[in-house]
Amino acid sequence: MPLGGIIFITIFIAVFGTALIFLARAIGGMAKRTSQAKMDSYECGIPEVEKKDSKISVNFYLTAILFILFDIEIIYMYPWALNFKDFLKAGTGALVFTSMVTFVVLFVFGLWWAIKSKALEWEK
Amino acid sequence: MQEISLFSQVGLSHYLILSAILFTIGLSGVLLRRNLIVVMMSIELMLNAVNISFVAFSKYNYNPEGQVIVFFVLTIAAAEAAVGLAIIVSIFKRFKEVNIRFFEHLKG
Amino acid sequence: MGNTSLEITVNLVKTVLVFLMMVQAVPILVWLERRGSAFIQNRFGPNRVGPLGLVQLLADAAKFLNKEDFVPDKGNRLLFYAAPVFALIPAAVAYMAMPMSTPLKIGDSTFLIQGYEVNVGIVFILGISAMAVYTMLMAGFGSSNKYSLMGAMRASAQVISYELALGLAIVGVIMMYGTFNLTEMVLAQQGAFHFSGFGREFSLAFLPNWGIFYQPLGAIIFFAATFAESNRLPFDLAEGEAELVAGFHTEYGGFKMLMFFIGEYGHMMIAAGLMTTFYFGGYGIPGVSIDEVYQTGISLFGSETGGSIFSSVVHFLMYNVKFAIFLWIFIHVRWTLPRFRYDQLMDLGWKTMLPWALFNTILTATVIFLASQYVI
Amino acid sequence: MSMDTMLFWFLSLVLIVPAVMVVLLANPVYSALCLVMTMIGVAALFATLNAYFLAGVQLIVYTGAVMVLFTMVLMLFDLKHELQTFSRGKISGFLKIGGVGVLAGLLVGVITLATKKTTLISDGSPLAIELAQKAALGADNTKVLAENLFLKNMLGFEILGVLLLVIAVGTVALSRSKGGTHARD
Amino acid sequence: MNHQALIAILLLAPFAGFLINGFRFRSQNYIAAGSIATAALVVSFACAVTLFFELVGMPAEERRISAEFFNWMTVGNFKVNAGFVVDQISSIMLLIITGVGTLIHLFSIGYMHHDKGVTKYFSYLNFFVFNMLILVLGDSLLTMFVGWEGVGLCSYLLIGFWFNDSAKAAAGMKAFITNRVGDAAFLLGMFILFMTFGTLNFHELNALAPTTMEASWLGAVTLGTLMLFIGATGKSAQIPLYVWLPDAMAGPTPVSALIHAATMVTAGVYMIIRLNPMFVAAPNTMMVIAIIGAATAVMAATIGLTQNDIKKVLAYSTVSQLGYMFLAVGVGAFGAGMMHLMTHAFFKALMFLGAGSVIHGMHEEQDIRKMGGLKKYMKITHWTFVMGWLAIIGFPLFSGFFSKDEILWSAYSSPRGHIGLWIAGVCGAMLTAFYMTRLMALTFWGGSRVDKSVHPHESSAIMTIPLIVLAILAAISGFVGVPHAISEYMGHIPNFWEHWLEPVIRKLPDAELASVTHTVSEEWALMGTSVFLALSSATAAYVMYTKKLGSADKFANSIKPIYNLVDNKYYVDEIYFGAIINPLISQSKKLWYYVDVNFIDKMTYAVTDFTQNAGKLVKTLQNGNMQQYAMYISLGLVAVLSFVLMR
Repeated sequence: MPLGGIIFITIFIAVFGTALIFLARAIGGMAKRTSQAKMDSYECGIPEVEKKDSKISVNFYLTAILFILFDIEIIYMYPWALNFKDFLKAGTGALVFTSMVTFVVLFVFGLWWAIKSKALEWEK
Repeated sequence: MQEISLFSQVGLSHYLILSAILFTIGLSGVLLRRNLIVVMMSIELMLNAVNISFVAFSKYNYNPEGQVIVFFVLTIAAAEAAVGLAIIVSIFKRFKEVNIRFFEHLKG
Repeated sequence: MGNTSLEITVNLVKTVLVFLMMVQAVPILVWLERRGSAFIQNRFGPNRVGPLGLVQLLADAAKFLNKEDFVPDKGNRLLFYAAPVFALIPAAVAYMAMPMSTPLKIGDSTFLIQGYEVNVGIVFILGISAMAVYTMLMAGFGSSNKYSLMGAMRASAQVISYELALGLAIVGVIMMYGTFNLTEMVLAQQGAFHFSGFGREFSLAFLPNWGIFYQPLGAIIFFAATFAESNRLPFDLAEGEAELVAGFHTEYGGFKMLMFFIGEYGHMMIAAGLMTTFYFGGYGIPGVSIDEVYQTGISLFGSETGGSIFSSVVHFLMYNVKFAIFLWIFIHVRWTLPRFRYDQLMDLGWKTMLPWALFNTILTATVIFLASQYVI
Repeated sequence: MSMDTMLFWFLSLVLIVPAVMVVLLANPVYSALCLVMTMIGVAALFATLNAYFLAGVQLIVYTGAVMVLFTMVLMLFDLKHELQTFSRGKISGFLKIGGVGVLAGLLVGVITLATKKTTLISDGSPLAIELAQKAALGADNTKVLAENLFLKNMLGFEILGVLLLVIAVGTVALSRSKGGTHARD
Repeated sequence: MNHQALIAILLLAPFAGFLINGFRFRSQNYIAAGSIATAALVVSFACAVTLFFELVGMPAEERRISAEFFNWMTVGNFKVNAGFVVDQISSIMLLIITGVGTLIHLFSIGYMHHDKGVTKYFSYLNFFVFNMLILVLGDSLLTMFVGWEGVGLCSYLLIGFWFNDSAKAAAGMKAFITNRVGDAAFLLGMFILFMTFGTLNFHELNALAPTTMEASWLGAVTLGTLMLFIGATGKSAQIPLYVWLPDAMAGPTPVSALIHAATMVTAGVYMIIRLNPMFVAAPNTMMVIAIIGAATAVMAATIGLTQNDIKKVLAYSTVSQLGYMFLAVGVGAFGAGMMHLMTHAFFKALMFLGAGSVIHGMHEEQDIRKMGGLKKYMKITHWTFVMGWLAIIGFPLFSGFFSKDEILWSAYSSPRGHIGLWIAGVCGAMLTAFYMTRLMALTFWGGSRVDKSVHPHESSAIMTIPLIVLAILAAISGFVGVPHAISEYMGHIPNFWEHWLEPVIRKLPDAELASVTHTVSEEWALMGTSVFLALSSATAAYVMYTKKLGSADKFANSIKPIYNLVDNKYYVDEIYFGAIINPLISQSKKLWYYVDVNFIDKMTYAVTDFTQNAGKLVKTLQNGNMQQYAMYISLGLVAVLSFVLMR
């Protein structure tokens, strides 16, 4: 595995990127006129009144958690998929297939439960 | 084990020492840090250190078993992180600050 | 990485060349996009600068260069600068792992027409493309603008949920080819459509042995998921909302903005490359096997190396044709389909794509299983 | 100094420095990103140990999912600079650091001592060769790994499936519970 | 009815009475309680009489009925059964106890009828009689000791009967403790005898008693008998341990009559007579007994002179009469001692009951200075009292005369006697006559000093009948054992008493008997002088206390210091308290303070404090700080690893 190559290219790109940025900084120069409005973070559209006790919109972290769990289940499928044909040839295919089917059934049940319990609900 | 000269050749013990160092860094993180999420991260770090030693053993022993166990450890770590963070979020929601002190409220 | 020092240097230079190629392709794509959208919307697009506006790209680059370097005061500077640089890395590193053409044999050393050859191809690419999420988070957090943070969150949530569907689609591909290595997949797709199952051989001469015919559903899911991965239009909700303005790169101007574009287009190119490799036979010419081309090359140029050069060039061109087709599809879709609302987008990801991908995996598994067990 | 050793030393550096930063940095977001760096380093280390598939998995799962969760949670609650990074208590602080230091020394000592004594499969032994061939057989040792995983540790694999289901249900339930973030109100 | 059944019924009747009354002790129906108790006593009196005539029917040599009910304990080869023996001595005692007991039960029905705890009183009385019977019938020292203790308990219960009055309760306590001191000595005596002879059975002991006299003071027999004698002084109120008897008057009068006149106090004398062969074998002990007996007689009599409480006077007279009995036993005249025991039982019980009826009549007034001229009001009590009076001062032909004279004579004539003893005896007799006449004069004859509110009246029939019976007994009981000197002139009435006791009493060794010869004329001379002296002091007292009341006080003032000394009972109580009791209490207080409070408590507190502090220390470990827990884990790990490395 060309680990050396990968590391080389990552370092190269990092250097290349920072060089570009400094180049742009050099040419463009630092922001000369800095007014409060300019420095402030850019906003547009109706200034929304911040809802006081806005429920910390944590659908994100729930999605992330579910993502982790399902991602691992997918990762388990990779080696299975890889050797599926070999297992079939080697004769143990049936056993492996059934075990994977149960695994997928659990996966589906987990997914169904998540969907049903409206964990993935996003406010409109 | 053939005599390993420390620098020229990378033997099993190199990897084990590396994993040991990582483990202790993780442990110190768990012990010292106040912020719970960082504690969780240090636990992840410790688990990764363990993974390294597993894989190192599996390579030098030509035994795939090591890698399978890494699979399992990985899953457990992910599960632990998921649940841990769910708890931490609920703590944060209630106390507005994620700090290990708040777990004392769970004291018996 | 090759064993002699010469090969190593050549390989390293090759990786840099591929990176530069990718970076150069982005302005072309931008031009293509602007012209394409103009053509779709029945307007001209950039045509002032140079013939057909081709020089427009350089002009843009120059403009971006001399933009002033601006950092919002409250944001933390390190993350703000790191985000654009980190945007490039995953796209480039993943792109290099894709085989673009047959290996070039000169003298005793062979050179691969791709950045480097990773034996666990797909998994590597998936892993690296998973890094893309961090650029968004870093940018969102760095610019400390509440809305850009929201934009980053939404974008990353979207990327994550579609990564699931992507992964599952790939499982089908792996099951079919029985290997992670992309080159082997491409070789497996040579020749006419044939496969053995249920005790008999099936073959159709006029169809090339491409993956699309084995995994049609998988291909569709994969293609849709890649749109979401690269935040392309139907799914580019991160910037779409009124108050989110430009999503996580709201605060960015100048060259840093350009880098984000490079990153985004890089992901698009990866998606296109993967589509061709998985489902459209990679650099293989339909109906013509690689050896035939090699032989014609030898006959044309007389020498072995000449033959291999010819075959790698021809295959490279073939690969680029497919590659361009898909890129055009990306652009075409962008300017035709309306944007999803965020909850529709997430529901699509979780409640439709994922189940269908699962179904596809199970379907292929059962078909292969039955094929090997029963004789009809 | 062959390619591998140089690589190992470079990677160990890439591993340890961010790891230390994770513990020391005040801003948890930075420490999270340093941890990502460490994870990538670990993946690279797996690659040097010929566990390519595992490297990929590490990248996808750890870096791609777990750390994203961490970062997302951190950013969501925009936990910026910490008032007090380390837990209070002078004596217990020293005690902790001392304990960890001694532990590190001991571990390293034990390892160096142990590796001298244990006899791994010596490279020359027939078993090693046979295994090596088998390992070299597949594109990489994933095939061997897969066989082992699915045939020998079938039960473990199923249990993990159940575990993941349980965790999914649990976390959803936790967040939707009365105090949870998603209360059913 | 075979003998065992008789003895069983004899014993169990009072016990049954005790149980029945005991269970219904709250009821105030004095008739029912009284009748149950008296019935029980009558039953056992009947058995006693039948047993007595059984014995009379038996040939002289084996006059002995014994019954063994169950094996009480076997310790190694030492076996003790609950065995009971009725022979010459115990039968007499049986008759006295049950006879006088029945009369006293009758009397107390009348006396106690207004008391709330009347049933309880009768159950205690029955229980007392039951214990006395065990004491008397016991065939071994151990069984006797059971009775001995039971009797002590009952005396405590009865003395302190009105326990809500702290003085009376204290008196009960005092009686019990002094008895216990005596009992301790009694136990030591039993141990010594058991050590030397290996048995405690009276029959075997008497058989094993050495015929040779034991000269040394520290011989086994002497020491054993001496210890037993000290036990006897405790129970029968002699010099060192008599202090409890005057205070025992705190109990109801019939109790004093039964316990402190007739039965319990005679237990000591009975014990010595029971073991007379053993005592004969120890001349030194007998000499001690004689001296203490004489001393007690004289000392008690002197205190009797100054007492103003009617029952106190009678109490001190009892102590002195007991002194006479011990004097008799001390000089070897066991028969005379026994005889005096019987006669004393009759006339002293009579006088106590008389006093009881006087007090009853005078509505609880006991101070004789507030009485006087009761002759007119209480005719029967007066005349029965006179009978008792004549008996006690030894008026010729009355029972007192015969028994007291026999004692005086044997004090003089017996080889172990001594002229000094006789002189002491005579002085005692004179003093007895004087204070008894004083008592008679102050209460019955002379001017009436009764204050207006009190109207003395004669007691009811149920109280006067026992008085009459006792009066008759007091008068004629003397003729049972007429001394030889007198019997010649009275138609040779045989001395039944001597004849009856003869097989059981061991004569003094012939050598000693031979050494002393006395003539009848000597006896008559001594008898004459003693009678004359007694009668003259009686008339003197009569004159002082009826005609010239003031003269007594004038005489008392003249010998002020002596009078005060005697009046305060020689300060004996104060001496005891000062010498023994108070130092004992103060020592125990000091001991308590230094050892218990400071030392032992401190130790226990130290232990509890230690555990508490240890607990606090450990508590700090559990303060909920998770990182600290993690730290402990890592430290544990370090310890394990270093251990592994070290090995």
